[in-house]
Amino acid sequence: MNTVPLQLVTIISESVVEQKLIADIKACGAKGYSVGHVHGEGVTGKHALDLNGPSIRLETVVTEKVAQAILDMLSAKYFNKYATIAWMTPAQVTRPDRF
Amino acid sequence: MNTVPLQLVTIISESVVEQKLIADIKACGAKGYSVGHVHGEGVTGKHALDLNGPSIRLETVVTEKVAQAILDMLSAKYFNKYATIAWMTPAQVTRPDRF
Amino acid sequence: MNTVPLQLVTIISESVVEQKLIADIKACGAKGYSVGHVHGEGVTGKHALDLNGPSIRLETVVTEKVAQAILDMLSAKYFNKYATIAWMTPAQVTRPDRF
Amino acid sequence: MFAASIMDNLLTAPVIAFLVALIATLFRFDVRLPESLYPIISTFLLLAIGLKGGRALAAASLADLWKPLIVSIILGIVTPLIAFTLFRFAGRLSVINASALAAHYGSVSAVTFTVLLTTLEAREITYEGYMTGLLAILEIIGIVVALFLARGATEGSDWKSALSEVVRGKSIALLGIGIVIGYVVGPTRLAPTDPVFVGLFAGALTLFLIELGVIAAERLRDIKSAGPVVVLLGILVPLTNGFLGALGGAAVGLSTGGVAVMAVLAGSASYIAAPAAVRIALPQASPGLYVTASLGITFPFNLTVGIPLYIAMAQALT
Amino acid sequence: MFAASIMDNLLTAPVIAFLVALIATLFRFDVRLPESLYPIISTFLLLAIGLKGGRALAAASLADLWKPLIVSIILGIVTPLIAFTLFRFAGRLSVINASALAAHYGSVSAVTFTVLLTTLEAREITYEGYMTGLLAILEIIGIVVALFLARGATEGSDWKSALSEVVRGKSIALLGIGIVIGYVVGPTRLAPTDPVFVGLFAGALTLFLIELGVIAAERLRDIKSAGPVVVLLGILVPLTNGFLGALGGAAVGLSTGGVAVMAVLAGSASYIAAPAAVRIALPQASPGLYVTASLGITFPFNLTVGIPLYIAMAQALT
Amino acid sequence: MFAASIMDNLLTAPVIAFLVALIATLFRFDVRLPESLYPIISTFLLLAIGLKGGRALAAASLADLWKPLIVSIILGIVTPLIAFTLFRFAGRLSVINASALAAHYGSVSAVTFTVLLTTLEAREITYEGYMTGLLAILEIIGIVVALFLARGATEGSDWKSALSEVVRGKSIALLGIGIVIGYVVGPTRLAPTDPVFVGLFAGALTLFLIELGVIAAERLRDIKSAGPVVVLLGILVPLTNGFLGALGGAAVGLSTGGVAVMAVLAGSASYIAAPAAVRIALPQASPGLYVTASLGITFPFNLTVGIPLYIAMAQALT
Ligand SMILES: Nc1ncnc2c1ncn2[C@@H]1O[C@H](COP(=O)(O)O)[C@@H](O)[C@H]1O
Ligand SMILES: Nc1ncnc2c1ncn2[C@@H]1O[C@H](COP(=O)(O)O)[C@@H](O)[C@H]1O
Ligand SMILES: Nc1ncnc2c1ncn2[C@@H]1O[C@H](COP(=O)(O)O)[C@@H](O)[C@H]1O
Ligand code: NA
Ligand code: NA
Ligand code: NA
Repeated sequence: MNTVPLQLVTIISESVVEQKLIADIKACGAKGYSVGHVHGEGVTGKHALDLNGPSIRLETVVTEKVAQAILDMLSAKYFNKYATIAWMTPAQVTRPDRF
Repeated sequence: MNTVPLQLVTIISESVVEQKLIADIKACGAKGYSVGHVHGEGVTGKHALDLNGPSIRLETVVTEKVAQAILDMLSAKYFNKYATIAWMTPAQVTRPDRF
Repeated sequence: MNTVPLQLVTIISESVVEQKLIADIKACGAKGYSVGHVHGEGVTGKHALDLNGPSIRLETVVTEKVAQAILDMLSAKYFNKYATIAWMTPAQVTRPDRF
Repeated sequence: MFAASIMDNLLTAPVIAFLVALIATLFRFDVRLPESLYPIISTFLLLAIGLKGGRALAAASLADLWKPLIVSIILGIVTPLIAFTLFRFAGRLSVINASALAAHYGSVSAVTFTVLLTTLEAREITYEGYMTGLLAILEIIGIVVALFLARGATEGSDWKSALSEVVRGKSIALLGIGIVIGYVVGPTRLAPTDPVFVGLFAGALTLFLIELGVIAAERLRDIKSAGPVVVLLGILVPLTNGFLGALGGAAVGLSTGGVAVMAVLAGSASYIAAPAAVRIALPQASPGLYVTASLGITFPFNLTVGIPLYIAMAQALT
Repeated sequence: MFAASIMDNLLTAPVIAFLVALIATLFRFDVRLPESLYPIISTFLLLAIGLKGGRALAAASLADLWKPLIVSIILGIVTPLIAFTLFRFAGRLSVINASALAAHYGSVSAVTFTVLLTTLEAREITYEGYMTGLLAILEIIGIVVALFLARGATEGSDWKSALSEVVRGKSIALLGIGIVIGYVVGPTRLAPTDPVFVGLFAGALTLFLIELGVIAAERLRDIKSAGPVVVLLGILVPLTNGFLGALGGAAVGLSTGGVAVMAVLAGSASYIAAPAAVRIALPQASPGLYVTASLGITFPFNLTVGIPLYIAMAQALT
Repeated sequence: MFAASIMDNLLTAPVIAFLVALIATLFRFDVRLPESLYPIISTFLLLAIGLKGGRALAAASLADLWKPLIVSIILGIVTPLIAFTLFRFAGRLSVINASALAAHYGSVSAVTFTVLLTTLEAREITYEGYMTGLLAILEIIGIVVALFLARGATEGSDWKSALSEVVRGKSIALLGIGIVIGYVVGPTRLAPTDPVFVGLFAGALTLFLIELGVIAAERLRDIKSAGPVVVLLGILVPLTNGFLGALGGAAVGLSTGGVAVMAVLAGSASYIAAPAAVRIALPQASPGLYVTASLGITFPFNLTVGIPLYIAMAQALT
């Protein structure tokens, strides 16, 4: 089966921004996403007190261009305000039209 | 420590197929897997009503050949029937005999 | 936005070692981590009975050097004692000073 | 007086919880329950219903039981056939989709069932306790018959394994072990667990209906695409099946409450066991169709208008 | 006698649970509750408080209600202003941070509120049942006023959307549907759900306070960096607001219990709804400051010294 | 009469739930509880047991307490030694594995303990309330002694840190704060939390045993590889320890119920605290061995045959 290279963008952020973040990555061009829950530690410390539980881990498989747009959007709107971290991993998929 | 290149295959699917999917990836040659839970959105819409909660996120580190077999199997048995998405990422491991 | 190549190390282990493992990866130089929960199967079998639930899935984005240190540490202290598995994936990040 | 009966039923905590959550969701308020609560509550409800049924079966004699049992089995065969026929020919759906819907309408909604019991108890109408035991039987038969209908249209060889997966699947298995535990332990020795499995039931049901209200609100958008015939059948099929159930119950001499229960067993549509079963056995069927019909149309209809109607039928027939 | 009253309040299960968990955590014992329990319990508490309030409002007449309601609204405007002024000028914080703190002190701590009710009931001091209904109103107004204060210092256009996000957010929405369901269903028909929403309340609160004790212990480290003025204001602000609340309650002729409740409504600081709201609307504000002040200082102060003090105020004023 | 006593014990809800879930799992029915429920229920059980014990200790006088306390401490030292000796020399296991098993048999199964109490209450045999307080003490001592046995065979320097990790670990810490909270708050002020920590106990235990039944079924496969000697010792060790416990209890003049409790404290094997402790402190030991022995063999043995036997011993000795 032929696969096509795309980018997997993984974002860890505060659960309080979940809805806002989903809207923002869609605006960047993401056609789908998956959200799980994690707890962790980074430079801003441990645990965030929130009704929805600790932190969200959102991942979205997108084209290189959309991935760049998401990283730019995160820099502008999230990195300096919310305990947020993101990384990008190369990913191969079949059915590239889906992403 | 020497590492060996393998493939990490990540599959998001409906929780109702968990047992079936595990059997199927084992049949393709996977020697291990991990399953977590996520919710998300894709072309088939949001949220699936199910007793086991929203969706499963299965990941398995396998050889290139097994990875291809899993993608083929997903194309044949899952992609057109269940809300399923999958991607493949290069992964380095120590102890290659385990995978 | 310029991105810098780093390594994403993912570790699956028994939830009973969570605190110990976090201390150990920090000692190797990790500046942050995220922990989620999974269940799975590998060569040591299925499911571990534990008050904290099945298994932990820890991921940490680190430099190549720290990644190697973590893999070495896992080999020395975890692989032969706990149901543990780990892999390393290339990851691109912005803000490399954070990792 | 029927209007009063509707109000009476409408104003119970679970029904209002469902409606308020549905409306709040439409106005974009976030009233969704924590993700981990949904499987916990549904597990709890299935076990509690099973225990209640098993305990009641332990108390019933076979002499009381055999006639209602046969009626249940007949209903379990007839109601999915009626649903299939109406959805296939009046609704012009494919065999697969009609079978999927048949599985839902042949099976039972444990929540609708429980709301009925709450209403009966509030209005002090007695019913045969062993009826809960029949729930599990009907729940399974209806699904099996429907899957059988679809057999021709699916890859034949998988049919048996799909069936066994369904029967061993979580919802039927939990209901099943609840019945067995309740039956073996019996009412007296179960008493220490009553604060959990009896005491918490109404509250847990109310929480569950908040979540169902949220899901139903999200499904409302799908109604348009489902089309007016599906909406109409989503009301017609439960009414027809409910009426048959009431007739069957009356025929074997059940009490007024018992007849109403039989009507709800026949007239309600499953949205826990059946969707999971259909997803496994008939993956080509469209969830947008069957979840919308069963949870988005039939469930609110039964909750608000159906239950008082089935009680009225029961009162007319006994 | 006041010392006895402090002991009396201190020795309730929730307060001791909070302190024991806090101390155990400082000594590095792992008493954190399972991760999935925190959202479940907070959801439960919000719904249960809402149901209690809605049910009480259903029983109250508008003639009883309108005066306390007006006092609540005035307190909802005045208390965040006082908090803002003190933190901005005595505490020398930025507009953003002072507004963030104002949102917390203008809003209400549902847990402090509930511990007070438990204490009042233990000491057989009656209070007006509809006070729980006022909780939700104050919870919202205080936050809105505080966000309004910060309006100038934030990107203006986002203000309205932030506000609507806050009001639709989980904690206010759950409280809100609880009130509506409780009001519509009414006390009698809610009875079957009492074993859950009434019976489990004190136990769930105790579990919740174990978790809050753990979080408070983790926050203690931040107190040093917050500085002594914030610690001082974390005690002074609730005392001032609580006193105003007591005065307001006495002015409209509430009972002793009712005056104490009004004092706690005004004097307590939110740490469920407000942090979420502030995080969304004022992301530049420092959580290390506002969570520490509200959960690390004011909450334990109110729990141990504040509540008996507010009761003493109420007794002096009525 | 002994057969009747076995039946009596067997037919309680928790025991039947265990057996039914075990059998259902063997027949591949999916009756596993939702993943998030297991940590919630075990947390709840530990806290509830702790509260019960602390409350009982608050009511007991030191004069009553000191003798049973000394017996508990002696049993906490002797029972792991016996287990170690038998598994090491009769079972021919390595020092590490024998120590791991000693930690399990030296510690206590809170669930077996609770099922005994349920049975005693059902048969109206009274026991000393403060015995629950001894549970926590025995739970800890047994593990410490066993880890000490393995000290030579492990990397020495880690021993102390492993020990402190174990004592601060979730299960002992939760039990501990439960005891402290229960002791400080006392029976009267704990009353509002009774619907949760007392009322829900039997039901929660039943749910927990469904999950344990599933796990035990999965472990049954390991029994073959564990070998017949381990199976035999999995029955012999609890009998020996249980008999010693009964003797000890009788020696200090406990009531019939109290002697039976002491027998179960000594004779039961831990499968919550001990596996976690052993996993940390003795990672080289084989879980396939100790979880299988303690949960797969000893637990069902105690649940079905052991408990009636210990009661019979107690009746013979008092
Ligand atoms: N581009 C994507 N990236 C990450 N997850 C996705 C993506 N698209 C879909 N998913 C996940 O896969 C599930 C099924 O997708 P779909 O079949 O497109 O409805 C969704 O509910 C998401 O959890
Ligand atoms: N190939 C694999 N891919 C992904 N996860 C794995 C794999 N093998 C093992 N695991 C995970 O690691 C845990 C321990 O594995 P093991 O030590 O092989 O028993 C399992 O329970 C799985 O959750
Ligand atoms: N290096 C890292 N690797 C993986 N996750 C991280 C890392 N650093 C931070 N995180 C996650 O991102 C969250 C916020 O990080 P921070 O903004 O640095 O406090 C933390 O709570 C972690 O869950
Ligand atoms: Na039906
Ligand atoms: Na306030
Ligand atoms: Na023991």
